[in-house]
Amino acid sequence: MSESLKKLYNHLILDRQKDLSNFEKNENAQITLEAYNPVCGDQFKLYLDFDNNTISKASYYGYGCSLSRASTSLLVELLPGKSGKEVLECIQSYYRQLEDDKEDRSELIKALSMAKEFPGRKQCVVLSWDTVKHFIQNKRA
Amino acid sequence: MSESLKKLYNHLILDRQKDLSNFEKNENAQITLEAYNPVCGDQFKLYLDFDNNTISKASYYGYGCSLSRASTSLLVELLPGKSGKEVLECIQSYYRQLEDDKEDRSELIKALSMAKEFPGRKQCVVLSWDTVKHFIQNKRA
Amino acid sequence: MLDIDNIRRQFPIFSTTTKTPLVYLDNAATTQKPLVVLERLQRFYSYENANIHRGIYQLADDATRHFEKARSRVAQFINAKYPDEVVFCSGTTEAINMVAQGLRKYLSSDHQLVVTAMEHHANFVPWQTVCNQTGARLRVIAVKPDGTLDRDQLDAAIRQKPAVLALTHISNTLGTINPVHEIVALAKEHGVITVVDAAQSIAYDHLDVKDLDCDFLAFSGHKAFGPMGIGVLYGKEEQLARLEPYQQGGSMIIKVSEESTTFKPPPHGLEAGTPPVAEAVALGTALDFISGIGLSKIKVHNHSILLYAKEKLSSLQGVQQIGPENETSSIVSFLMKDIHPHDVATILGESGVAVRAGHHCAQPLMQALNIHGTVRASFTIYNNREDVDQLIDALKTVEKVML
Amino acid sequence: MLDIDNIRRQFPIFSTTTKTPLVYLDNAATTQKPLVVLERLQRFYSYENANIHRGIYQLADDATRHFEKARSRVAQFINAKYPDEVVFCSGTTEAINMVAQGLRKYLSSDHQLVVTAMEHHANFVPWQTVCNQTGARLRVIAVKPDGTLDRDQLDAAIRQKPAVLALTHISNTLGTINPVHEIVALAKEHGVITVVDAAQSIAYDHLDVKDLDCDFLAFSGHKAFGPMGIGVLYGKEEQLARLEPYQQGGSMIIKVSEESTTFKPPPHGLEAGTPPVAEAVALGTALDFISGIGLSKIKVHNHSILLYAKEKLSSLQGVQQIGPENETSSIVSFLMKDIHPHDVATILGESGVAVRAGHHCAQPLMQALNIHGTVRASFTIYNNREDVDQLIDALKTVEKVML
Ligand SMILES: Cc1ncc(COP(=O)(O)O)c(C=O)c1O
Ligand SMILES: Cc1ncc(COP(=O)(O)O)c(C=O)c1O
Repeated sequence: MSESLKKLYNHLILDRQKDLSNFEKNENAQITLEAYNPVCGDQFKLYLDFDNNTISKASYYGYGCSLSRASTSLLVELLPGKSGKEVLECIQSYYRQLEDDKEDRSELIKALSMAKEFPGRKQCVVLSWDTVKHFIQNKRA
Repeated sequence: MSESLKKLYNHLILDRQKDLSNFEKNENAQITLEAYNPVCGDQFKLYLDFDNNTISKASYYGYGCSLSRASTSLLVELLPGKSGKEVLECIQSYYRQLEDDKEDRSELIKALSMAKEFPGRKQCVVLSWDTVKHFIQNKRA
Repeated sequence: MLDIDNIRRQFPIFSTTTKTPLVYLDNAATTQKPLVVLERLQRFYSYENANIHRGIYQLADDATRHFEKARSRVAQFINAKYPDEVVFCSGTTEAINMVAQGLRKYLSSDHQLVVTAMEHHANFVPWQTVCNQTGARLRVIAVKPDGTLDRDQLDAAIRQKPAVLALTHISNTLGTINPVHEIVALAKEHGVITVVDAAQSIAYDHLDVKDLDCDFLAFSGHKAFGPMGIGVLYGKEEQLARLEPYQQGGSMIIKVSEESTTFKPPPHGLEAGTPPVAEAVALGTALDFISGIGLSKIKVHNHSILLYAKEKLSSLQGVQQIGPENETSSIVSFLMKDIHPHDVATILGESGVAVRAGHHCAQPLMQALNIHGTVRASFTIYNNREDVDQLIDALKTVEKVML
Repeated sequence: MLDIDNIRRQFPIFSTTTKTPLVYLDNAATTQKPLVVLERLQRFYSYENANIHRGIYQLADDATRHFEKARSRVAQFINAKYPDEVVFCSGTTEAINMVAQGLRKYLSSDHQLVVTAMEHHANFVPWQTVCNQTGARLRVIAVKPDGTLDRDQLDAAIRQKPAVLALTHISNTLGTINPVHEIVALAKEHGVITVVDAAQSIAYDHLDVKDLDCDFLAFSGHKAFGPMGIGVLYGKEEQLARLEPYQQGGSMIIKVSEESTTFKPPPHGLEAGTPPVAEAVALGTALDFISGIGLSKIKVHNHSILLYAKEKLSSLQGVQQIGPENETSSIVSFLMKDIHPHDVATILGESGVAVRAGHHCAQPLMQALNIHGTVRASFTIYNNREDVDQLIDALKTVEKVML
C-alpha cells in the first residue's frame, strides 16, 4: 500500500464519513441545494437555514464516496454561524489548504488534500463546497 | 512514356474523340438518355430513335474526357439496326472484350481496354454503355 | 486453448519494460491494440496516405482500394450480403445517431419507439431525442432485478408494432447477453425496424447479420482491437436507402446546384467528407487479427476467465455480484459491502488493476436496479488467471483500507 | 528560408527507397504526415491507450490529460479565449454540420442564410439542407469571372441581416483568399452569425480567432499534417452554448432518466461517445510541428513555390490559369487547351505527379465559372522547385500524347 493511499484513506476520513452527525434530511430548510457529480453519481442534498444573513443550521443527506462524504461533513460542520462573506472566505481558505502544504492544516484536510494525487478523485473533495460557493455568489450578485 | 499510357492514348482513341460524326443534338429524338459521372463531371445526352423495336438512329452530345467520348462514339455507331436484344448482346460483348485480351478485338477496343490500368478511369469507357444497358433492361422488364 | 503469453507479447502495453505491470480489466471501455494494427496504421500513414475517391493518381487509387477492401472485410466478418451494406463512421454512437436522425422524417406522434432500460446512453438518448423532436413516444422496457430483460413486457411491446426496436446485444454494464435472435425474429413478424447495438459483441462472439436478420447493427473499432475514430453502421440495403443522409459534404454527392442536391446511394451517400481511411484500413487488420485467433476460441477463453473471476469474487465476503448468474459475456459488475465504487477503483488502481467504476453510461439501468453504480471488470484475450488473482488481492487491500 | 531537404526527410513517403519518387501536389486534399506525428500516434496506441473521462486509474487519467492538453494546444494555435471553445470532431464536414443542425431549431422561413458560390460542398450542402428542413432561404453570393467574390453583392446581403453567413477563408479550388476580417467585421455590425471554413488555411497562415472575431470556425487535422478522423469546431463560448447537441451518447451527459436528459455544457456536451483520442493527441503534435517550422516561414515558402509554378505555367502555351492573379494561397487551378482534366491528370499520374482533377467538391463554383472542372496543383512545405519542374515536364508530355 503506497504512502499516498494511506494518507488519502487516513482514518480521519474514514471516521468522518461514518460520522453521522449532521447527516439528516431537513425538508423544511429554507434553502436546499443539490451537489451532484455526473461522473460518479455522487449526490447530496445540502439543507441550509438562515437567521438574518447568517447560516443558523446546516445538514446534508445523500450518497457519495468516502471523500465526498467526509468533505461534505466537514463543510456543514463549519457553516453555522457564518455570514455569506464568511462562508466564501471559509471556502477559499479550504481550497488554499487543499493545494498548499505550507498552510497550517488540520489532519482531516491534509488527508483530503491527497485526493489530487489520485486519478479522477479531485472533484470529490470540492463537490459540496463548489455548490455552496456558487449559491452564495449568485445570492450576493 | 509507359507502354500502357501509349496504348491508352492510342491514336485511334484520339482520332475517335475528335471524330464528330454522330456528335449532334437531336431534340426530337424519341428517347433521350443522360449518361453522367459525378466523379469527373462527364455528361452526355444520348439520342435514340426507334423503328418498331429496332434502333433507327443514334447520336450523342455533351462533355467528357477522351475515353468517354471515344467509347460513346463507338457505341452510337454500333446501335443503329439493332433490336433491344441485340443491343444487350453487343454491350455484353463489348464488356467481355474490355476484360479479356484473348477476345478478337478491334484496335480501338484494345486501346479502351487499357483504361482499367489507370487510376480512376475504368468508369470512363463504360459510362454511356451502362446507361443504354439500364435503359434497355428496364424497357424489357 | 489460447497461448496467452504469446498473445500478450503482441501488445506493447503489456511489455515488461513499462514501469508498473498493467492489469487491464477495462476492456469493455476500450481494448488495447496489437502490433499488427499499429503497424498497419503506421504503414498507411508512412507510405500509402492519400485522400480517397476522385483521385486520378496511383496513391489515391490504392488508398481507395484499401478503404473499400476494409469495407469488404467488415462485410465478410459480420456476414453481410453486400459490402455496400457497411457504412463507415466514427463509432457506435455516430452509427446509432445516424439511424435515429435518418428515420426522423418518418416519425410522428403516431409512432412508438422501444428501447430497454439496459441500453448504453448511446442507444438510449438518440432515441429519446428523436422522440422529443417528432412527438413519437419512447417505451422503455424494464430490466428485472437479476439484470435480464423483462421478456413479457418486451414481447407485448413488440406486438403493438412500434416503429423501431433498439436493443443491445450485450449489456456493457452487466454482461447480460440478450437473446437477440428470438427478439429480432418476433420484431420482424410485426414489421418492426430492429437496431442492434453490437459494441460489446463484435470482439466476443460470431455476428452473422444474415442469420440475425436485423435491419441495422452498430459497433466501434476501438473495442475490437482497432483504432479510435472508426466504427460501422451495418444496414440492410433497402433500409440504408431509406435513411436521410445524416451529414452532408464532399464525396457523398452526385450533383449540387444552388437549388438542390442529389445524394449518392449508400454507403457512400452516408459517408460525408474525408473518412478516417487509415483507421478503416487498420480496423480491417484488427478483424483479421480476431479471425486469426478465432472467435470461438476467444469466446471460450474469455468466458473461462469470467467464470474464474466470478468464482473468486464469490469467495470474497461482502462482494455482491450484480447481473445474471448465467448468459453473461466477459463482464462482471459488483459492489463491495457499502464501499463506494470509486473508492474501490482508486485502491485497485493504486495496485495497478484498471477497472471501471460508476454508472457505465447506463443511468436508466442504475435506476432500474436501484443502485448508484458498480465496479466493473471486463476481460478479453490477453487477460489471464493471474490478472484475476491480482484483482482479488487488491480487493482484499480495499477491505483493509476501508473497513 | 526553409531547409526543404531536411523537411522532406521527416516524411517517410518521400524516402528514396520507394519505387517511384512521388511528386505530391495534392496537398489541398490531404497532407502527408511527418515522423513526429506518426510516432505520437504510435506511442499513444502502444503505451497510453485508454478510454477517457470517468477513468479512476492512471492510464485513463493520463489519456484524459493528453486529450485535454491537445484541446489547449489547438486553442493556443488559433488563439481562442478558452480551451473549452474547442470542440473535437471528425473533420471540417462534421464541424459544419454540427453548427447547421445545432442552429436548426432557431431557423424558420423568416430567416436567410448566406453562403458563397465558391464554397466546398461541406460548407454548402449542410446549409442548403437546413434551409430545406426549416423553410429558411439560402442566398448564394456570386463569384466573379476572376474567381473572387462579388463583394457588392455580399455586402448588400449582409446588410439585410441574414441569420448566418458561412464563408470559406481560402477556396480549395482556386486558392482565392477571401478578406474574412473585413467581411466578418461587417457581419458583426449587422448581428450575423459567422461561420468560417478554415480547412485550407489552418496550415497556410496564422489564424487568430480573437482577432478575426468569427462565431465559429472549422478545420480538419488531416490537411494540417495530422491524422484523419479528427477535426475541430471552434466556437465562441456563448455561441457553442446555443447549439443543440448534434449527437447524443456517452460522456456528454449529466443525467439521463426515462423522461429526459440533461446535457453537459460545451465542449463536452458536443462530444458524444468515445472521441478519437489518439488522433486528437497527434493533431496537437502536428500543430507543434507547424509551429516548430513557423507559419510565417511556411507561408513565404508555399507562396514562392506557387509563384514559381504560376510563372512556369504561364510560359506553357495553351495553359489557362483559373482564379485570381493575386491574393491566392498555394493552390493553382488550370485548364490545358480543351483537354479534359482527367486526361491531363492520368498522364501526369503516369509521370509520378499527383494532382487532382475535376470539380473539387465545388460544383456551384464550376457552374459559376461555366467550366466542368480543372486540374489543381497545391503546394506545401515539402514541395520544391523540382516538383514544379516535373509538373511542367509532365504537362509537355500531355501535349505530346493528346495533340
Ligand atoms: C475548403 C474546404 N472545406 C471543407 C473541406 C472538407 O474537409 P473534410 O473532408 O476533411 O471534412 C475541405 C476539404 O476537402 C475543404 O478544402
Ligand atoms: C453497449 C455499448 N453501446 C455503445 C457504446 C458507445 O460506443 P462508442 O463510445 O465507441 O461510440 C458502448 C461503449 O461505451 C457500449 O458499450
